[in-house]
Amino acid sequence: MAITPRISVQEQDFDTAAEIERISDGRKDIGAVVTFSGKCRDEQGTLVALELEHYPGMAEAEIGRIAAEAAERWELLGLTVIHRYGKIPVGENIVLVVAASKSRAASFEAANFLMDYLKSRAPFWKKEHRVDGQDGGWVEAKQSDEDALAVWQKQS
Amino acid sequence: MAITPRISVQEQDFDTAAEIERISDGRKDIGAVVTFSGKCRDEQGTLVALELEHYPGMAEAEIGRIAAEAAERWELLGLTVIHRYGKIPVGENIVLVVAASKSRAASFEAANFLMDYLKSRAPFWKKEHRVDGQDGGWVEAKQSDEDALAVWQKQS
Amino acid sequence: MKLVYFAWVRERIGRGSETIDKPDSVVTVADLLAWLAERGEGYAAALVRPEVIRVAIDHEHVEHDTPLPDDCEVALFPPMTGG
Amino acid sequence: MKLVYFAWVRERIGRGSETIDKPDSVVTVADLLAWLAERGEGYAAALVRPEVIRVAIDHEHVEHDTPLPDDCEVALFPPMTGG
Repeated sequence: MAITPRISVQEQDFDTAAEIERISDGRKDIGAVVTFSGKCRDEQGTLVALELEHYPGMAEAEIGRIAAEAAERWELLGLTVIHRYGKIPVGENIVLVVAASKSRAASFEAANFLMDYLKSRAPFWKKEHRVDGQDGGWVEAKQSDEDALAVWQKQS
Repeated sequence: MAITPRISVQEQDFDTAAEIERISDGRKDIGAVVTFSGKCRDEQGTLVALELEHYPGMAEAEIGRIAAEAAERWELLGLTVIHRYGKIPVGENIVLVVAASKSRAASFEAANFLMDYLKSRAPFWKKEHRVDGQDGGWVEAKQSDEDALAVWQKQS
Repeated sequence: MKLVYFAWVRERIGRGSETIDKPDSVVTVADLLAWLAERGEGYAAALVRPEVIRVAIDHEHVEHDTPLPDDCEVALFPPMTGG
Repeated sequence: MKLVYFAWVRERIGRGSETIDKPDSVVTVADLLAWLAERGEGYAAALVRPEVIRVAIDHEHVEHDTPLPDDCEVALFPPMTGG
Protein backbone atom coordinates (compact mmCIF):
# COMPACT_ATOMS: atom_id res chain seq x y z
CA MET A 1 0.00 0.00 0.00
CA ALA A 2 1.30 3.44 -0.87
CA ILE A 3 2.34 5.62 2.09
CA THR A 4 0.64 8.90 3.03
CA PRO A 5 2.97 11.79 2.25
CA ARG A 6 3.42 14.66 4.70
CA ILE A 7 2.72 17.99 2.99
CA SER A 8 3.24 21.46 4.44
CA VAL A 9 2.82 24.90 2.87
CA GLN A 10 4.18 27.36 5.39
CA GLU A 11 5.70 30.79 5.90
CA GLN A 12 8.39 29.83 8.44
CA ASP A 13 11.65 28.06 7.62
CA PHE A 14 11.94 24.30 8.01
CA ASP A 15 14.51 22.12 9.76
CA THR A 16 15.90 19.61 7.27
CA ALA A 17 17.51 17.44 9.97
CA ALA A 18 14.26 17.26 11.93
CA GLU A 19 12.40 16.22 8.77
CA ILE A 20 14.90 13.43 8.06
CA GLU A 21 14.53 12.27 11.69
CA ARG A 22 10.75 12.36 11.46
CA ILE A 23 10.80 10.04 8.44
CA SER A 24 13.48 7.59 9.51
CA ASP A 25 13.64 7.62 13.31
CA GLY A 26 13.29 4.20 14.90
CA ARG A 27 12.73 2.46 11.57
CA LYS A 28 14.79 -0.50 10.45
CA ASP A 29 13.46 -0.91 6.91
CA ILE A 30 14.80 2.32 5.39
CA GLY A 31 18.04 1.96 3.46
CA ALA A 32 18.10 5.28 1.60
CA VAL A 33 16.99 8.84 2.30
CA VAL A 34 17.31 11.55 -0.35
CA THR A 35 16.67 15.19 0.46
CA PHE A 36 16.39 18.09 -1.94
CA SER A 37 16.60 21.64 -0.58
CA GLY A 38 15.81 24.46 -2.96
CA LYS A 39 17.29 27.77 -1.86
CA CYS A 40 16.82 31.42 -2.69
CA ARG A 41 19.84 32.21 -4.84
CA ASP A 42 21.21 35.55 -5.96
CA GLU A 43 21.80 35.55 -9.70
CA GLN A 44 24.10 38.56 -10.07
CA GLY A 45 24.42 40.25 -6.70
CA THR A 46 21.24 42.22 -7.42
CA LEU A 47 18.73 40.29 -5.33
CA VAL A 48 17.77 40.79 -1.67
CA ALA A 49 14.91 38.34 -1.45
CA LEU A 50 12.18 36.57 -3.36
CA GLU A 51 8.54 37.12 -2.51
CA LEU A 52 6.63 33.88 -2.98
CA GLU A 53 2.96 34.31 -3.69
CA HIS A 54 0.83 31.18 -3.50
CA TYR A 55 -2.73 30.02 -3.98
CA PRO A 56 -3.82 28.89 -0.50
CA GLY A 57 -5.76 25.65 -0.63
CA MET A 58 -4.73 24.76 -4.15
CA ALA A 59 -1.01 24.78 -3.21
CA GLU A 60 -1.58 22.05 -0.60
CA ALA A 61 -3.99 20.15 -2.88
CA GLU A 62 -1.70 20.19 -5.91
CA ILE A 63 1.42 19.20 -3.93
CA GLY A 64 -0.67 16.45 -2.37
CA ARG A 65 -1.66 15.15 -5.82
CA ILE A 66 1.96 15.22 -7.05
CA ALA A 67 3.21 13.48 -3.88
CA ALA A 68 0.48 10.84 -4.13
CA GLU A 69 1.52 10.14 -7.72
CA ALA A 70 5.16 9.72 -6.63
CA ALA A 71 4.04 7.33 -3.86
CA GLU A 72 2.19 5.29 -6.51
CA ARG A 73 5.09 5.19 -8.98
CA TRP A 74 7.87 4.29 -6.53
CA GLU A 75 8.02 2.04 -3.48
CA LEU A 76 8.53 4.73 -0.90
CA LEU A 77 8.66 4.25 2.86
CA GLY A 78 8.30 7.96 3.60
CA LEU A 79 7.77 11.22 1.72
CA THR A 80 7.73 14.81 2.94
CA VAL A 81 7.23 17.96 0.88
CA ILE A 82 7.47 21.43 2.42
CA HIS A 83 7.06 24.62 0.38
CA ARG A 84 7.43 28.08 1.88
CA TYR A 85 5.67 31.29 0.87
CA GLY A 86 6.18 34.93 1.76
CA LYS A 87 9.39 36.97 1.65
CA ILE A 88 12.43 34.70 1.57
CA PRO A 89 15.88 36.36 1.85
CA VAL A 90 18.75 35.22 -0.37
CA GLY A 91 20.45 32.14 1.11
CA GLU A 92 17.31 30.82 2.82
CA ASN A 93 15.34 27.67 2.04
CA ILE A 94 12.33 27.69 -0.30
CA VAL A 95 11.41 24.04 -0.71
CA LEU A 96 12.25 20.66 0.80
CA VAL A 97 11.61 17.14 -0.45
CA VAL A 98 12.57 14.12 1.67
CA ALA A 99 12.09 10.67 0.14
CA ALA A 100 12.86 7.42 1.98
CA SER A 101 12.94 3.92 0.53
CA LYS A 102 14.50 0.50 0.80
CA SER A 103 17.18 1.13 -1.78
CA ARG A 104 18.57 4.17 -3.47
CA ALA A 105 16.97 4.30 -6.93
CA ALA A 106 13.40 4.88 -5.68
CA SER A 107 14.39 7.76 -3.40
CA PHE A 108 16.49 9.49 -6.05
CA GLU A 109 13.88 9.16 -8.77
CA ALA A 110 10.94 10.16 -6.59
CA ALA A 111 12.72 13.28 -5.27
CA ASN A 112 13.73 14.28 -8.79
CA PHE A 113 10.18 13.73 -10.10
CA LEU A 114 8.71 15.74 -7.22
CA MET A 115 10.94 18.72 -7.94
CA ASP A 116 10.18 18.69 -11.66
CA TYR A 117 6.44 18.66 -10.95
CA LEU A 118 6.58 21.25 -8.17
CA LYS A 119 8.43 23.67 -10.46
CA SER A 120 5.78 23.56 -13.17
CA ARG A 121 2.53 22.63 -11.42
CA ALA A 122 2.49 23.89 -7.84
CA PRO A 123 0.73 27.30 -7.71
CA PHE A 124 3.58 29.53 -6.50
CA TRP A 125 4.98 32.66 -8.15
CA LYS A 126 8.27 34.38 -7.41
CA LYS A 127 8.76 38.14 -7.41
CA GLU A 128 12.19 39.69 -7.06
CA HIS A 129 13.17 42.21 -4.40
CA ARG A 130 16.25 44.01 -5.68
CA VAL A 131 19.21 45.50 -3.85
CA ASP A 132 18.59 48.89 -5.51
CA GLY A 133 15.01 48.99 -4.25
CA GLN A 134 13.58 48.80 -7.78
CA ASP A 135 10.78 46.42 -8.62
CA GLY A 136 12.54 43.33 -9.92
CA GLY A 137 9.36 41.96 -11.46
CA TRP A 138 8.03 38.43 -11.63
CA VAL A 139 10.38 35.55 -12.35
CA GLU A 140 9.53 34.04 -15.72
CA ALA A 141 8.76 30.35 -16.10
CA LYS A 142 11.42 28.43 -17.98
CA GLN A 143 10.76 26.26 -20.98
CA SER A 144 13.35 23.84 -19.56
CA ASP A 145 11.04 23.22 -16.58
CA GLU A 146 8.19 22.28 -18.92
CA ASP A 147 10.54 20.00 -20.85
CA ALA A 148 11.58 18.23 -17.64
CA LEU A 149 7.93 17.48 -16.98
CA ALA A 150 7.37 16.09 -20.47
CA VAL A 151 10.07 13.46 -19.89
CA TRP A 152 8.20 12.02 -16.88
CA GLN A 153 4.88 12.14 -18.72
CA LYS A 154 6.32 10.07 -21.58
CA GLN A 155 7.53 7.46 -19.06
CA SER A 156 4.18 7.08 -17.31
CA MET B 1 37.43 25.68 -11.75
CA ALA B 2 36.22 22.51 -10.10
CA ILE B 3 35.70 22.66 -6.33
CA THR B 4 37.64 20.58 -3.82
CA PRO B 5 35.37 17.94 -2.32
CA ARG B 6 35.38 17.23 1.40
CA ILE B 7 36.00 13.51 2.05
CA SER B 8 35.86 11.69 5.36
CA VAL B 9 36.22 8.01 6.22
CA GLN B 10 35.34 7.69 9.87
CA GLU B 11 34.06 5.38 12.58
CA GLN B 12 31.70 7.81 14.32
CA ASP B 13 28.28 8.86 13.03
CA PHE B 14 27.87 12.07 11.07
CA ASP B 15 25.45 14.97 11.42
CA THR B 16 23.61 15.48 8.13
CA ALA B 17 22.28 18.91 9.10
CA ALA B 18 25.75 20.11 10.09
CA GLU B 19 27.12 18.92 6.74
CA ILE B 20 24.42 20.77 4.79
CA GLU B 21 25.22 23.90 6.85
CA ARG B 22 28.94 23.53 6.23
CA ILE B 23 28.36 23.49 2.48
CA SER B 24 25.76 26.21 2.16
CA ASP B 25 26.10 28.54 5.15
CA GLY B 26 26.51 32.19 4.23
CA ARG B 27 26.54 31.47 0.49
CA LYS B 28 24.22 33.20 -1.94
CA ASP B 29 25.03 31.30 -5.11
CA ILE B 30 23.65 27.88 -4.13
CA GLY B 31 20.17 27.12 -5.43
CA ALA B 32 20.01 23.37 -4.81
CA VAL B 33 21.35 20.96 -2.21
CA VAL B 34 20.80 17.21 -2.58
CA THR B 35 21.72 14.80 0.21
CA PHE B 36 21.81 11.04 0.08
CA SER B 37 21.96 9.08 3.36
CA GLY B 38 22.56 5.35 3.17
CA LYS B 39 21.40 3.51 6.26
CA CYS B 40 21.93 0.10 7.80
CA ARG B 41 18.70 -1.70 7.02
CA ASP B 42 17.33 -4.95 8.37
CA GLU B 43 16.23 -7.21 5.54
CA GLN B 44 14.03 -9.71 7.42
CA GLY B 45 14.26 -8.94 11.12
CA THR B 46 17.39 -11.10 11.35
CA LEU B 47 20.06 -8.42 11.46
CA VAL B 48 21.54 -6.60 14.48
CA ALA B 49 24.30 -4.69 12.77
CA LEU B 50 26.66 -4.57 9.81
CA GLU B 51 30.40 -4.68 10.33
CA LEU B 52 32.06 -2.50 7.72
CA GLU B 53 35.64 -3.45 6.93
CA HIS B 54 37.60 -0.95 4.85
CA TYR B 55 41.02 -0.51 3.29
CA PRO B 56 42.53 2.46 5.15
CA GLY B 57 44.29 4.84 2.81
CA MET B 58 42.73 3.45 -0.34
CA ALA B 59 39.19 4.18 0.91
CA GLU B 60 39.99 7.90 1.16
CA ALA B 61 41.96 7.86 -2.10
CA GLU B 62 39.27 6.08 -4.11
CA ILE B 63 36.42 8.22 -2.77
CA GLY B 64 38.59 11.26 -3.53
CA ARG B 65 39.02 10.12 -7.15
CA ILE B 66 35.28 9.48 -7.58
CA ALA B 67 34.40 12.84 -6.01
CA ALA B 68 36.94 14.66 -8.19
CA GLU B 69 35.39 13.05 -11.27
CA ALA B 70 31.92 14.22 -10.19
CA ALA B 71 33.29 17.74 -9.65
CA GLU B 72 34.67 17.63 -13.22
CA ARG B 73 31.47 16.31 -14.81
CA TRP B 74 28.99 18.67 -13.10
CA GLU B 75 29.14 22.33 -12.10
CA LEU B 76 29.10 21.82 -8.36
CA LEU B 77 29.47 24.51 -5.72
CA GLY B 78 30.10 22.04 -2.91
CA LEU B 79 30.51 18.29 -2.44
CA THR B 80 30.89 16.21 0.72
CA VAL B 81 31.25 12.44 0.99
CA ILE B 82 31.40 10.67 4.36
CA HIS B 83 31.67 6.88 4.67
CA ARG B 84 31.67 5.09 8.02
CA TYR B 85 33.43 1.87 8.97
CA GLY B 86 33.22 -0.44 11.99
CA LYS B 87 30.12 -1.94 13.57
CA ILE B 88 27.00 -0.07 12.52
CA PRO B 89 23.70 -1.04 14.21
CA VAL B 90 20.51 -1.38 12.17
CA GLY B 91 18.88 2.04 11.69
CA GLU B 92 22.15 3.98 11.78
CA ASN B 93 23.86 5.90 8.97
CA ILE B 94 26.52 4.30 6.76
CA VAL B 95 27.20 6.88 4.06
CA LEU B 96 26.41 10.50 3.25
CA VAL B 97 26.70 12.47 0.04
CA VAL B 98 25.90 16.19 -0.06
CA ALA B 99 26.01 17.95 -3.44
CA ALA B 100 25.33 21.67 -3.89
CA SER B 101 24.92 23.53 -7.17
CA LYS B 102 23.26 26.47 -8.87
CA SER B 103 20.29 24.51 -10.13
CA ARG B 104 18.80 21.14 -9.39
CA ALA B 105 19.95 18.84 -12.19
CA ALA B 106 23.67 18.99 -11.34
CA SER B 107 23.12 18.17 -7.66
CA PHE B 108 20.78 15.28 -8.38
CA GLU B 109 22.97 13.73 -11.05
CA ALA B 110 26.22 14.15 -9.12
CA ALA B 111 24.79 12.59 -5.94
CA ASN B 112 23.35 9.68 -7.92
CA PHE B 113 26.65 9.15 -9.75
CA LEU B 114 28.60 9.28 -6.48
CA MET B 115 26.44 6.59 -4.90
CA ASP B 116 26.67 4.29 -7.91
CA TYR B 117 30.46 4.58 -7.89
CA LEU B 118 30.84 4.26 -4.12
CA LYS B 119 28.82 1.02 -4.16
CA SER B 120 31.06 -0.68 -6.69
CA ARG B 121 34.47 0.97 -6.34
CA ALA B 122 35.04 2.18 -2.77
CA PRO B 123 36.96 -0.50 -0.80
CA PHE B 124 34.40 -1.37 1.89
CA TRP B 125 32.94 -4.78 2.71
CA LYS B 126 29.88 -5.51 4.80
CA LYS B 127 29.57 -8.46 7.15
CA GLU B 128 26.28 -9.31 8.86
CA HIS B 129 25.79 -9.61 12.61
CA ARG B 130 22.66 -11.67 13.12
CA VAL B 131 20.02 -11.56 15.86
CA ASP B 132 20.55 -15.27 16.58
CA GLY B 133 24.28 -14.75 17.14
CA GLN B 134 25.21 -16.85 14.11
CA ASP B 135 27.77 -15.61 11.62
CA GLY B 136 25.70 -13.94 8.92
CA GLY B 137 28.58 -13.95 6.47
CA TRP B 138 29.71 -11.33 3.99
CA VAL B 139 27.16 -9.39 1.96
CA GLU B 140 27.47 -10.31 -1.68
CA ALA B 141 28.01 -7.70 -4.36
CA LYS B 142 25.03 -7.19 -6.66
CA GLN B 143 25.17 -7.38 -10.42
CA SER B 144 22.70 -4.48 -10.44
CA ASP B 145 25.36 -2.26 -8.83
CA GLU B 146 27.83 -3.09 -11.60
CA ASP B 147 25.12 -2.38 -14.17
CA ALA B 148 24.46 1.03 -12.63
CA LEU B 149 28.13 1.86 -13.08
CA ALA B 150 28.13 0.78 -16.72
CA VAL B 151 25.42 3.34 -17.53
CA TRP B 152 27.62 6.24 -16.34
CA GLN B 153 30.66 4.86 -18.14
CA LYS B 154 28.75 4.79 -21.42
CA GLN B 155 27.80 8.44 -20.89
CA SER B 156 31.35 9.64 -20.29
CA MET C 1 -19.01 32.41 -9.67
CA LYS C 2 -15.91 33.37 -7.69
CA LEU C 3 -12.83 34.49 -9.60
CA VAL C 4 -9.36 34.65 -8.00
CA TYR C 5 -6.23 36.14 -9.54
CA PHE C 6 -2.53 35.69 -8.76
CA ALA C 7 0.85 37.28 -9.49
CA TRP C 8 0.86 39.67 -12.47
CA VAL C 9 -2.68 38.71 -13.45
CA ARG C 10 -3.77 39.99 -10.01
CA GLU C 11 -1.59 43.11 -10.29
CA ARG C 12 -2.88 44.07 -13.75
CA ILE C 13 -6.54 43.45 -12.94
CA GLY C 14 -6.00 45.36 -9.70
CA ARG C 15 -7.71 42.95 -7.31
CA GLY C 16 -7.21 39.48 -5.88
CA SER C 17 -10.74 38.20 -6.21
CA GLU C 18 -14.28 39.07 -7.21
CA THR C 19 -17.67 37.46 -7.65
CA ILE C 20 -19.35 37.67 -11.05
CA ASP C 21 -22.65 36.71 -12.60
CA LYS C 22 -21.58 34.60 -15.52
CA PRO C 23 -23.59 35.40 -18.69
CA ASP C 24 -25.16 32.40 -20.45
CA SER C 25 -22.95 32.99 -23.48
CA VAL C 26 -19.87 32.05 -21.40
CA VAL C 27 -19.61 28.26 -21.56
CA THR C 28 -15.90 27.34 -21.45
CA VAL C 29 -12.82 28.73 -19.75
CA ALA C 30 -11.80 30.33 -23.07
CA ASP C 31 -15.19 32.10 -23.26
CA LEU C 32 -14.64 33.45 -19.75
CA LEU C 33 -11.19 34.83 -20.62
CA ALA C 34 -12.54 36.56 -23.74
CA TRP C 35 -15.49 38.01 -21.82
CA LEU C 36 -13.28 39.27 -18.97
CA ALA C 37 -10.83 40.93 -21.39
CA GLU C 38 -13.66 43.28 -22.43
CA ARG C 39 -14.29 44.50 -18.89
CA GLY C 40 -11.67 47.27 -18.84
CA GLU C 41 -8.06 48.29 -19.30
CA GLY C 42 -6.63 46.19 -16.42
CA TYR C 43 -8.43 43.07 -17.60
CA ALA C 44 -7.33 43.66 -21.19
CA ALA C 45 -3.69 44.07 -20.04
CA ALA C 46 -3.85 40.91 -17.93
CA LEU C 47 -5.46 38.81 -20.66
CA VAL C 48 -3.84 40.25 -23.80
CA ARG C 49 -2.23 36.84 -24.46
CA PRO C 50 -4.88 34.42 -23.20
CA GLU C 51 -2.82 31.39 -24.30
CA VAL C 52 -0.27 31.97 -21.50
CA ILE C 53 -2.93 32.20 -18.77
CA ARG C 54 -3.19 29.11 -16.56
CA VAL C 55 -6.58 28.26 -15.12
CA ALA C 56 -7.73 26.18 -12.17
CA ILE C 57 -11.32 25.26 -11.29
CA ASP C 58 -11.86 24.45 -7.63
CA HIS C 59 -8.10 24.03 -7.06
CA GLU C 60 -7.43 21.79 -10.05
CA HIS C 61 -5.58 22.71 -13.25
CA VAL C 62 -7.84 22.71 -16.34
CA GLU C 63 -7.44 23.33 -20.06
CA HIS C 64 -9.04 26.33 -21.79
CA ASP C 65 -11.66 24.19 -23.51
CA THR C 66 -13.07 22.94 -20.19
CA PRO C 67 -16.76 23.81 -19.62
CA LEU C 68 -17.37 25.95 -16.52
CA PRO C 69 -19.52 24.37 -13.78
CA ASP C 70 -22.36 26.59 -12.48
CA ASP C 71 -20.98 27.21 -9.04
CA CYS C 72 -17.22 27.13 -8.69
CA GLU C 73 -14.02 29.03 -7.93
CA VAL C 74 -12.05 29.87 -11.06
CA ALA C 75 -8.42 30.95 -10.66
CA LEU C 76 -6.40 32.76 -13.34
CA PHE C 77 -2.64 33.03 -13.07
CA PRO C 78 0.65 33.09 -15.02
CA PRO C 79 2.82 29.98 -15.49
CA MET C 80 4.03 28.87 -12.08
CA THR C 81 7.56 29.48 -10.80
CA GLY C 82 7.67 27.65 -7.49
CA GLY C 83 10.05 24.96 -6.36
CA MET D 1 56.45 -6.74 -1.87
CA LYS D 2 53.68 -6.12 0.66
CA LEU D 3 50.40 -8.00 0.29
CA VAL D 4 47.22 -6.96 2.09
CA TYR D 5 43.97 -8.91 2.25
CA PHE D 6 40.41 -7.89 3.07
CA ALA D 7 37.03 -9.44 3.93
CA TRP D 8 36.72 -13.16 3.10
CA VAL D 9 40.04 -13.18 1.27
CA ARG D 10 41.66 -12.13 4.57
CA GLU D 11 39.61 -14.64 6.56
CA ARG D 12 40.44 -17.60 4.30
CA ILE D 13 44.14 -16.78 4.05
CA GLY D 14 44.15 -16.26 7.81
CA ARG D 15 46.05 -13.01 7.98
CA GLY D 16 45.60 -9.35 7.02
CA SER D 17 48.99 -8.73 5.48
CA GLU D 18 52.40 -10.22 4.76
CA THR D 19 55.62 -9.39 2.96
CA ILE D 20 56.81 -11.71 0.21
CA ASP D 21 59.83 -12.07 -2.05
CA LYS D 22 58.24 -12.15 -5.45
CA PRO D 23 59.82 -14.80 -7.72
CA ASP D 24 60.99 -13.60 -11.13
CA SER D 25 58.40 -15.81 -12.84
CA VAL D 26 55.63 -13.66 -11.38
CA VAL D 27 55.16 -10.75 -13.79
CA THR D 28 51.48 -9.79 -13.75
CA VAL D 29 48.72 -9.67 -11.17
CA ALA D 30 47.33 -12.93 -12.63
CA ASP D 31 50.73 -14.61 -12.15
CA LEU D 32 50.74 -13.48 -8.52
CA LEU D 33 47.26 -14.92 -7.88
CA ALA D 34 48.25 -18.28 -9.43
CA TRP D 35 51.50 -18.39 -7.45
CA LEU D 36 49.76 -17.52 -4.15
CA ALA D 37 47.08 -20.20 -4.68
CA GLU D 38 49.85 -22.83 -4.44
CA ARG D 39 51.01 -21.64 -1.00
CA GLY D 40 48.56 -23.67 1.09
CA GLU D 41 44.98 -24.58 1.84
CA GLY D 42 43.87 -21.10 2.99
CA TYR D 43 45.34 -19.42 -0.09
CA ALA D 44 43.79 -22.05 -2.35
CA ALA D 45 40.37 -21.51 -0.72
CA ALA D 46 40.67 -17.72 -1.02
CA LEU D 47 41.78 -17.79 -4.66
CA VAL D 48 39.80 -20.77 -6.00
CA ARG D 49 37.97 -18.43 -8.39
CA PRO D 50 40.66 -15.88 -9.24
CA GLU D 51 38.34 -14.07 -11.68
CA VAL D 52 36.23 -12.70 -8.80
CA ILE D 53 39.24 -11.33 -6.90
CA ARG D 54 39.67 -7.55 -7.11
CA VAL D 55 43.18 -6.17 -6.99
CA ALA D 56 44.65 -2.76 -6.12
CA ILE D 57 48.26 -1.68 -6.49
CA ASP D 58 49.27 1.17 -4.21
CA HIS D 59 45.62 2.06 -3.51
CA GLU D 60 44.45 2.01 -7.14
CA HIS D 61 42.22 -0.57 -8.81
CA VAL D 62 44.02 -2.58 -11.51
CA GLU D 63 43.12 -5.35 -13.98
CA HIS D 64 44.60 -8.83 -13.70
CA ASP D 65 46.86 -8.34 -16.71
CA THR D 66 48.65 -5.39 -15.08
CA PRO D 67 52.43 -5.91 -14.60
CA LEU D 68 53.55 -5.71 -10.97
CA PRO D 69 55.98 -2.92 -10.10
CA ASP D 70 59.06 -4.02 -8.13
CA ASP D 71 58.22 -2.33 -4.88
CA CYS D 72 54.56 -1.86 -4.13
CA GLU D 73 51.58 -2.73 -1.93
CA VAL D 74 49.23 -5.21 -3.59
CA ALA D 75 45.75 -5.62 -2.11
CA LEU D 76 43.47 -8.59 -2.82
CA PHE D 77 39.80 -8.49 -1.91
CA PRO D 78 36.28 -9.56 -2.95
CA PRO D 79 33.94 -7.29 -4.94
CA MET D 80 33.16 -4.26 -2.79
CA THR D 81 29.88 -3.80 -0.96
CA GLY D 82 30.16 -0.31 0.51
CA GLY D 83 27.85 2.64 0.02
